[in-house]
Amino acid sequence: MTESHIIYMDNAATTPVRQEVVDAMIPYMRENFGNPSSLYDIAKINREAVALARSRVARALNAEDKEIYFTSCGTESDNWAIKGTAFANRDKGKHIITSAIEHHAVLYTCQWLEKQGFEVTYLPVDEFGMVNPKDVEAAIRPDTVLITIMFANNEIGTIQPIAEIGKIAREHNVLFHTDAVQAAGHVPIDVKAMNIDMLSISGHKFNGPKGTGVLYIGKRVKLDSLMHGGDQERKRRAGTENVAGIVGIGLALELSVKEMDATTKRLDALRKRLVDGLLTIPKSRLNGHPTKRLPNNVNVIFEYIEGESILLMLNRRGICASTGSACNSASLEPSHVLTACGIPHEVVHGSLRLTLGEMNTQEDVDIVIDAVKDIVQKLRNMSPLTPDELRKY
Amino acid sequence: MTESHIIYMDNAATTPVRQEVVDAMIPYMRENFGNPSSLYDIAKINREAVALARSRVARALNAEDKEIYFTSCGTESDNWAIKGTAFANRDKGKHIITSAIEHHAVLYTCQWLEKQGFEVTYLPVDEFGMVNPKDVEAAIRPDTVLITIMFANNEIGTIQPIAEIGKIAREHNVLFHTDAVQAAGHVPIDVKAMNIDMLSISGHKFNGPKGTGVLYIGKRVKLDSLMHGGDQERKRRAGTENVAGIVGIGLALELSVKEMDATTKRLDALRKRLVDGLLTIPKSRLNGHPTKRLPNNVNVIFEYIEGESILLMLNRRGICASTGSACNSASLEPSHVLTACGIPHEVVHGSLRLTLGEMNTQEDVDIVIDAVKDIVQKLRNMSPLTPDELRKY
Amino acid sequence: MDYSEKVMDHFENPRNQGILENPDGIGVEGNPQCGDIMKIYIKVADNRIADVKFQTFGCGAAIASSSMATEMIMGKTLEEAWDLSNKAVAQALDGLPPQKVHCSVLAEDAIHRAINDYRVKQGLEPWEEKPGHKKHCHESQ
Amino acid sequence: MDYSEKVMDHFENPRNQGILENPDGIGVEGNPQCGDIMKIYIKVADNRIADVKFQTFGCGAAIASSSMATEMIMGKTLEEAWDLSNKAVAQALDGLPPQKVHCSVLAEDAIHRAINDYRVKQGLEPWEEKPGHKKHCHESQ
Ligand SMILES: Cc1ncc(COP(=O)(O)O)c(C=O)c1O
Ligand SMILES: Cc1ncc(COP(=O)(O)O)c(C=O)c1O
Repeated sequence: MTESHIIYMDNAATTPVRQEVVDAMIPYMRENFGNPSSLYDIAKINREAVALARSRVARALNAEDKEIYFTSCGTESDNWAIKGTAFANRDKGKHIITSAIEHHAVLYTCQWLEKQGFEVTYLPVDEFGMVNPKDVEAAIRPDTVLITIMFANNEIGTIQPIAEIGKIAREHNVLFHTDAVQAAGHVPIDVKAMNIDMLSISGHKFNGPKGTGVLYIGKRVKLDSLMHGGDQERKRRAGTENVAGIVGIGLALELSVKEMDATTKRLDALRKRLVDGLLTIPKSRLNGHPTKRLPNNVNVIFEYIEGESILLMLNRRGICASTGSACNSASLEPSHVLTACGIPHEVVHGSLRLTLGEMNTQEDVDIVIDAVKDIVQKLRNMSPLTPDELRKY
Repeated sequence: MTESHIIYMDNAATTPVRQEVVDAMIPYMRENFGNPSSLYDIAKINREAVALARSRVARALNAEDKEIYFTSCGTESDNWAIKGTAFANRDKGKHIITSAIEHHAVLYTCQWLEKQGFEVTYLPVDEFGMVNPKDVEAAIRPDTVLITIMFANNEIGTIQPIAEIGKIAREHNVLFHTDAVQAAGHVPIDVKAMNIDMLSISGHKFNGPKGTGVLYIGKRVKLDSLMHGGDQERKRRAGTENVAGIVGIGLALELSVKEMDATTKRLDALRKRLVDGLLTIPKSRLNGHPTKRLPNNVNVIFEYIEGESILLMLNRRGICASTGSACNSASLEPSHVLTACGIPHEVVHGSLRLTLGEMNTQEDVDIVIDAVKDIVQKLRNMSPLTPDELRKY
Repeated sequence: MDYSEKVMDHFENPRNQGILENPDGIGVEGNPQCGDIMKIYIKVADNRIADVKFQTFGCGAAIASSSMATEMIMGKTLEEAWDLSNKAVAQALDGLPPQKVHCSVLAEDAIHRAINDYRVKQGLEPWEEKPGHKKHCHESQ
Repeated sequence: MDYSEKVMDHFENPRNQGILENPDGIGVEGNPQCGDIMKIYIKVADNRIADVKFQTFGCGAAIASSSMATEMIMGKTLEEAWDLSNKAVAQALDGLPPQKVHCSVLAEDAIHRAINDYRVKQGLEPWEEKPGHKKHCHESQ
């Protein structure tokens, strides 16, 4: 199947690496292959490439270079921030505050820490998937060592009131981590202004390479390593540097931030068209916040049908999308995000996530609207739950 | 500085990615970029690429496909194996056995676990850097949950009696992990015959990409995740798969194993020539085991001089090498491996490690011998420690 | 999801999909909270499945299993239809991914329900359903 | 190691390297276990450093610091030579990496030792060395 026949609308799952990023990475695979920690000249090229990438990331977040640590993915950054803070601050307390709609990289990490004797508060969200800063403040205890609330949700795109939460955390002198895997490169981030202590990023969500991540760690933060070993990354994240990957994530983030305004404008328009088109289908609704959401995220629910079936039919038409249905998850649990928003299980199964990206055009959007309309009707005709008035043959 | 003027003899630090491996990886960066967990067809290409890489690694180790887990580096594999086993078996015991000459990825992980209440025995080695299996057996306690002994040492190349240790571990029903980062692709490994339960690999040590690793986990092993989150890698190692990297490490390992006999023969001869040449320098000695060592490893000591100075002078002649001198380490500690072999601190400072690789020729070896001779003399002339009879002007 | 071509064929071109007017038996299995529900309509003549139709809310495997199962019992005696196992359905589909095997169980159970519905309506004793089935939701893997 | 060009120049072309026959003062600092030891020989005339040579066992920074320090005190009065700080040496070398700063301390201390050795040999009271120096090994970072 060639790319030209494909309409890829699953950019929240992953993105292709930009051509200029691929080009920038390749020289660091074979030609400039040295280990940045080595003393000889050929390693200097690698050391400098890593330093440049670091300052690119720092500028994108309004951080300092030495607050940027390269990791292997967003998951590692989340695990590191949360476990590292928990273990390093055991003497201070054992309580962590998070939300019910975090990515599993945060939720399962918290659950594992509970097994190690930590205590975790999972804050609820409203129907739009929004955490209430007042709830955060109310949950703070004397032994709270960490607040971790995601920047933007991967399923419904809702953007949290990060600056407000950061302010509260700072006032109460509690560390604040945010999983910005879906936000970085897509919406403006300022770790200083927002009082963020730690922030997770994953390269492949903004047209950088898979297997790359960043954890921003503010200067005041004390945390244990997750990767113990060599002296890399100021002795905080061991492991020979993935130089090509680091070059890739640095450049990709810089480019994404540079083009952010233009991209947002373009995607906002496409998204609006897509949402308007899909919501003409009866018994459909938009999930997530109507305005405070990622520019590229559309998440809709069609009652009486199941998401995996929608995806399979879209796939046959060359359209790539995603769903929160349990039937598409290895765990057979329906989306914890949609259920946390108060949507009943049976309806969650009918969710469809379309996330726009660089390759999508208005023509794509129109094709997708028509395809979804057709598929929803087909599946509703097949479903025993569909009310008669919605059946059309 | 172009590669053609460089003699790279630091292959234990890192290696260039083979051209055919680079070529195999590139299509998975932009063209076939899908997330292997996705349902649509374009993701199937990635899923199949990951599956192929997995079976290549499995075959290289005589493991089963489902015992192979991809990680982001050797360090992660070590951390995962050791912490994962420790936390998962807390009810069974809290004692770990390792050796004094492990890589820091193992040693510092063990030290961190000591802070969490675990107990660690660090076994000594003999003058050749060899662990005695009898010492392993004697150290086993009723509450021992893990033995972790490296396959081959990164500094001195000594190959440990892994099959013997594996046998002991199995007899005592203790899990056995081995850090095979320096061994994989260089010497034969058979996890079944050697009774290995877990084994760590790093891609960039055998002309695969940086930022890739493998942990082999035998079927009987129970261990916690290090990366909690998504359902990737049979729910044991979360994080979107680094498909290009996985393709790279799989192919690189397969090729290395296929060519192992020929490579070993070639490097053995070069190494012998190199050692013989260097040992004509007075007051020099070979570190590590005379015969049970990696085919590409040479580690020699020259008394009265310091390793970083040797490296700097070699560097100016385009020769890339490494040392165990404290002056070349960020921690300012001299090599714990050489000191564990009983070599006095002041002598450890004069160590030079040369590790051969695909690019090295006999001509390179002869150039290096001459360069080292010249440099050693130059530095000895400068050193206040040099006995008069060794000074030549 | 790595479905076989057979699964995809039955998913995209479902056999016997729809509603039977005046069925002799109806069986419903699954529940919408779990993401799959299957409804089987049968007509019986001479102790044989004279006609069968299904309606399914669910994933690709659920729809394909319904389609395949109905095709497999069409024309069979009730005893034969009863004996159709979920394994046979999965096999006929060239296999199902492990976490989707429960969809074939759903089909087997829905058929059992429909047959027993027919039997009860006929004043016959229902046949004994296999224990252990019935709970498909989040438990089948 | 990211050494400045100045460091590399002094490392590769060390000034004043060697032994002074019949020196007026000798100073040794460092110890081989730590990986660096510096030996400074001085000749003194009219209260000035008339000649100076060094021998160093150590890393690039240690050798370059010795070379630079000897060059900086050559011809200076003993008071001026005494006042040469490790910071001045490091600065003259266009800086040293953080973990290498102790090498310049070594040079300062070795010079102090040599001057005091001369003073004691002359029957003069030794000048008071700065406290806190002397321990370079694994403690300077
Ligand atoms: C023996 C050994 N173990 C572990 C590692 C860590 O591997 P990596 O740096 O790829 O994480 C290395 C290499 O540095 C090594 O030589
Ligand atoms: C919000 C969020 N956090 C964390 C992750 C994990 O990122 P990765 O898969 O790159 O480790 C993802 C993506 O899957 C995500 O969307």
